[in-house]
Amino acid sequence: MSKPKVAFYWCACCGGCDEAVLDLAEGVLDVVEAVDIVFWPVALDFKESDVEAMEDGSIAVTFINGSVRDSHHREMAHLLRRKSQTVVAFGSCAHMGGVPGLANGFSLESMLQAVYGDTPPQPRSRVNGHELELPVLDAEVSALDRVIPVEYYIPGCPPMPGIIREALGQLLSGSPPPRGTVLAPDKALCEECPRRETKPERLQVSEFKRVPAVAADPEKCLLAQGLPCLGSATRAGCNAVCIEGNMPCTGCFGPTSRVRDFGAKALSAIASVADSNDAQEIGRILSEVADPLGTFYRYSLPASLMARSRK
Amino acid sequence: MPEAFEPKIVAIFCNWCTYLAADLAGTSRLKYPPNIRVVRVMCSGRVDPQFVMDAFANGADGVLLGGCHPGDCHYQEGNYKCLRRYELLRRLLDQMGIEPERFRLEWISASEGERLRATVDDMVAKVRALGPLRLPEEVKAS
Amino acid sequence: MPEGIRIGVYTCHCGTNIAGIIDVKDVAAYAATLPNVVVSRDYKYMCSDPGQDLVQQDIREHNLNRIVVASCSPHLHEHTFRTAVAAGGLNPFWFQMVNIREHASWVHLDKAAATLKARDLLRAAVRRVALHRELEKGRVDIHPDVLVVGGGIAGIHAALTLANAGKHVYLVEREPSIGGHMAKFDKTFPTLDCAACILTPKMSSVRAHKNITLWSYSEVTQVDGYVGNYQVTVRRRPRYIDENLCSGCLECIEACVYKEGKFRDEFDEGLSKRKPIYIPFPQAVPQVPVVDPETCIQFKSGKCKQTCVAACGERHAVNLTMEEKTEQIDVGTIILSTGFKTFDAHRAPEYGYGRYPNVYTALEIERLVNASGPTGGEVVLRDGRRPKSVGIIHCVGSRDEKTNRWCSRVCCMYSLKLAHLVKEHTDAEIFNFYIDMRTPGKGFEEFYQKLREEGVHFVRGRVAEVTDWAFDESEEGSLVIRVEDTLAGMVRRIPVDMVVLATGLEPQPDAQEVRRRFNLTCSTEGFFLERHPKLAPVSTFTDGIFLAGACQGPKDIPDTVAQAGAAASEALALIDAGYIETEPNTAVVDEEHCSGCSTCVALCPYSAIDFNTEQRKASINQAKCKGCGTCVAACPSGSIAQNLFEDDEIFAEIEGILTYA
Amino acid sequence: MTSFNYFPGCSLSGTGRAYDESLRALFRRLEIGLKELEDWNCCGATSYMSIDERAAFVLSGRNLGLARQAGEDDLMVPCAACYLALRKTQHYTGQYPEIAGQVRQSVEAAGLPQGNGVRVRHPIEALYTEIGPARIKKAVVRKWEGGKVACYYGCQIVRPFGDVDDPHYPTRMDELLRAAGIPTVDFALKTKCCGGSLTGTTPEVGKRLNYIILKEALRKSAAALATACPLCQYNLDAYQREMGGPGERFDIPILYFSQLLGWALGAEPKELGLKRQIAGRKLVRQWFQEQEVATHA
Repeated sequence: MSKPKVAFYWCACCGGCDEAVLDLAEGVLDVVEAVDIVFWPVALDFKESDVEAMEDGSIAVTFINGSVRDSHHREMAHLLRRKSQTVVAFGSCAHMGGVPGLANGFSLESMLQAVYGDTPPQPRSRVNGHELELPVLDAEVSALDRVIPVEYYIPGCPPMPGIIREALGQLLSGSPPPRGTVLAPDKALCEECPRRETKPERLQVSEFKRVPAVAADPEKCLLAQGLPCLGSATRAGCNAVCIEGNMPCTGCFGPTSRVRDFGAKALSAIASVADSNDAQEIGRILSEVADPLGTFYRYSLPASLMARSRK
Repeated sequence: MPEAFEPKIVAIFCNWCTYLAADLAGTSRLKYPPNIRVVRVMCSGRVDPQFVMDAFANGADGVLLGGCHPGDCHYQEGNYKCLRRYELLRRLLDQMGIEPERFRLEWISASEGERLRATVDDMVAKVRALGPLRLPEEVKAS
Repeated sequence: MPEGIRIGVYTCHCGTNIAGIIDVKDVAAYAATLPNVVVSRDYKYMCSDPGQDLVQQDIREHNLNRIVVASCSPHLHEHTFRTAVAAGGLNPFWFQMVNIREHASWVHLDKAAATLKARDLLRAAVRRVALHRELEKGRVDIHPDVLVVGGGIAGIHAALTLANAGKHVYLVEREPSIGGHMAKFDKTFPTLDCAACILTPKMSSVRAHKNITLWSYSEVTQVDGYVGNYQVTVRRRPRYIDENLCSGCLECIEACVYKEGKFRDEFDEGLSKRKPIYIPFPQAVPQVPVVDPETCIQFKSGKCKQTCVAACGERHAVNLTMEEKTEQIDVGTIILSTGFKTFDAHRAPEYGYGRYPNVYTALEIERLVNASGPTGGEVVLRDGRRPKSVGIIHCVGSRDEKTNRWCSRVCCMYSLKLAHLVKEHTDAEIFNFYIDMRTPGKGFEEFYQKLREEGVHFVRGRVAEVTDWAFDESEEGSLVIRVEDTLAGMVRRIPVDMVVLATGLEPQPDAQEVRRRFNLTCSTEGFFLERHPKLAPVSTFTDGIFLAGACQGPKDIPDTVAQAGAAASEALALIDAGYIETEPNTAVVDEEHCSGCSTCVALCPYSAIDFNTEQRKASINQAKCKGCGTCVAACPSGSIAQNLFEDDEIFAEIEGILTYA
Repeated sequence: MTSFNYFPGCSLSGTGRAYDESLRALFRRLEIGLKELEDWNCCGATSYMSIDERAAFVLSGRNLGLARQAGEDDLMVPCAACYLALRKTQHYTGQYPEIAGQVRQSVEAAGLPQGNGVRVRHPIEALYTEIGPARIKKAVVRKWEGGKVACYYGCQIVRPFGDVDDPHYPTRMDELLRAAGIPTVDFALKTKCCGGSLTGTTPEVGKRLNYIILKEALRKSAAALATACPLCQYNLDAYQREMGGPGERFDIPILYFSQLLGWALGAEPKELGLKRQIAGRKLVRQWFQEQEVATHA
């Protein structure tokens, strides 16, 4: 019996998700043992034409990381979709748009202007006698499932080895989870937070602080210390690695299945604990929560209800 | 535009104050523009920012939240919880390019039918002047 | 979307109330096209029996399992329709109401736009109702004891009604005696019954009733709990006379080192003086004096001979070291009868009250004409002269853009009564200055007629000013009333000896604080707001709290008594049922998914959220939860849901509104 | 409050100069600056308001725009007619979009901002609410030994657009003067008509109205009247010799409240424009003598 065919692909990404696969360390050998990797640009020298040559639906599972930013990402997403039985959005960018998705806070024009000034990239150019064509940028960044249907999601920026291992196990088992499942526990991070015992029962914050401005107590609940930790709104499964590093959770695992818009819900959670009933005082306390869009939608703006700014 | 733009405003009113103010405006036969659609919640403290996002995402041109005056909440202090979320949410919406006129929180008590009328009048006029809140078509379609 | 949803939609005409603006046929036809809708009808009056029967019949014939009614405000008929749906065999909460009357047909003129709005609202309800779950009402037992706040005629009547029905009543009165404003009156209109003769026996009954605990000189400071189970804190100010020991002989007052009254007598509106130890009026209940620490020498300097203590002798009822007490009581229902305050005539400076000594308020005249008043019933000016002419100015602090806009309802009639009494006492020439004469009660118009026959003058016109400016010598020493006589069509100057200002009725100065304490709402002018002006006139928006008397709005004695009886019977209905059903819209924690983040715990104003520190899970005490939903909006992982207001139900409603047809 | 924008208006540089002089002296004493609005124009009262209301609104609108440009929220306007005209303009532009549009257009054409938010304040109201009788009382350095004063408010500052005091029976001028040690009488005619421009157009009516006021003041044993309006002051002052009946001859000082307050607070008599009085000069000389100014410890 032949091994199931598996592909990995990257769209608009930082490379960290591919690194994360390698982070399986020796475990990656088990993967190679179990499956036949037919496409993996970061590691193996297959070409797009090789994929095109495959039969439709011949790949068992394709893991796509990165958000969809340009025409080439779209083409590849559609191509891989056609060739695959199952597509998994891998990592925060594919899952929710990720950090590149923060670009949706601005118009494409203003971004190109900021980066390139008056010399934007030319779609076509001749270099050394060759005609070159650049992919065309989309007006906005998209999460993968806004471009093609996606069966599963592996969250994280990047996904943790444990999560990946668990997910592979589930996918390759005879009884895969229902379509649309995010392959991580459906509870919030507080559940597995090492500092959970230090969280006060009546959680109220009278002063929010910014991370660089304080030396956080490495034992106590960060939110109780006034750092806007989003762990209460964020899906568990990361083993609270940021908290272990004394940094607040920024929400890369996204929301639980019961929440539609991560940023809005996280905002509600943080705003609710502002300890005042006075309009001015509430304004003052919350004014220390800088850049609400960047704070609450750091990984999820393209997957949010509004998906992008009107600007 | 072929027709004059008529904004759609989603209002989320608390059961005990602002919803009743709207009832009072009705029984007093006050007149205000028909652009507003009221969703009833028991308390303005029930308003999840997701509801606001959902309304804007689905084509609302404005969202009006209504609760009891500070100190007057039927549930003691739900309106303050609403205020806390509103404070942060309006900043977020500002970053999202949504003009402040499109998202308002007003304290309107059960006896203030006239205030309700004036608020709706004012908001409809301002949002009408701003024009439609255009969002990418795929957001509407999704 | 759950499977097998079969919705019936009913659009009400409400006569022409809705159908006059909204094209109900169009709305009904539109509703029929919506997903899951099996039946859609329009009907003249959905709230009528045939309307309700229609729903029940359709449930049976079309096997419906969700009902939407588009009609009036749910505050009016949600209960009606839920009951009808239940009678049809469905869960009462498989129902959603759409308000197309108060929120649409009554507030819009554009028929097409109003119809479109009705379609949107209906679509939202159809989407929402499909998600409704089967729910059960909660049940709360009713503690049989009742608190009545305010011991005027309203509170007295309510307390007696309840006590006679065998219920235990706590009657809390702020002043040293019960009796309220009525105790100050001489006669009552239009029958001219002696106020004391009809009130005093009721006051005595209160004192004697075994089922009434009377706490005078006391105030409610805190109210916790909810219908059936209120915990009330009452502050009992020290009156420095022990009520249990005092025999009511009043010898302590006689013995006071002040031989004469020296301080403003509040009961007599300042027209007489009292001692630091006093009883407000002879028929006061309780018949126990009170010491005013503001004026008593012992309290001011500690150097009084304390003749009052000596006079009491062996009884030791006078206790100048008495301290404030706090009582905690449990009651199931509360009746508020906190009354009114009369308009402060200084706020209408054009009438010269406080500037011209012979300008009086009506309440002062009530005391003057009263046989037990400061002058023994003699109506005299401040200098002792008997007035030869008296002008009574109506609507002072009523129907006035500058002060209060409402009609105080009793002033026309009490002005007529005072006109009659003053004329009887002095034979003076009496002028009534009125804007409109309002005599819409039983025997009122006849009384007005009688006064005209008695020769009292009536001048129709709002008085511009009362002035001591004498135009010529004939006016010298008089108060001149300048008024446009709108019947004669001329401006008149009418010199009189005495001016009586018919001051209006206002909410108590602390009505806002009281309102907050009892979790009530006030109407625009500041009187307590009833639940519905017609159908629930003594109920409030807080279950188990009822209103009686002028705290709800100006009213005369018969209306007050009628309302007090109504409030008492509302309370009785609850007590005798023994329990009340509560809305099921409480919040529930999905404990399997709760991450123990504790965001919700501090947000609950009712401490209904328990946090299990062992398991780190929150849970909500269903008996304590009032269903505001604040914790639901906050729960970061979406692990709290509110029954009937679930996230998905609200999303469905919002999206239903916005989906373009 | 350390200074006010100040709009004197034309009367205060003409017949009402004593009002202007005494106000400035009074506010110097209170160490509150009065910054005269630069390039102010006619307020639009009088004939403009009667003949072409819109032109009047534009005139007032420009002044309000100047005040806004000068960067203060408040504009002090002592002349009752100016006060009324500016307030009326704000009321009408607030109420009627059409008028507002015309005023906006004209004011913008002049390169000025909108002045509708400027708070137009009468000195009596400003003194009462910003300084208050208690502080006035403390600032008194001279003891008044003149007669009792009847405070005469006139009509324009109390109604219908003003917020100086109660429209029917104002008392703030009384309270301020009493705080300064100057006794006042209860004066029933304090807001009755002074005759306004009728003294010019229909003199017999105007003078009759003046007569009634003076007569009642005397009946209340007032020795002088205190006014807050240049026209009231002028009407009551200038025609006294012509208004008495047979055998009746008035000679009552008609003062500005600011002269009385200024004097009590230590302003020099010559700063107060007292030489401009027509009636009751002897009394004025007697009352406002140079007097040793008490120094506060």
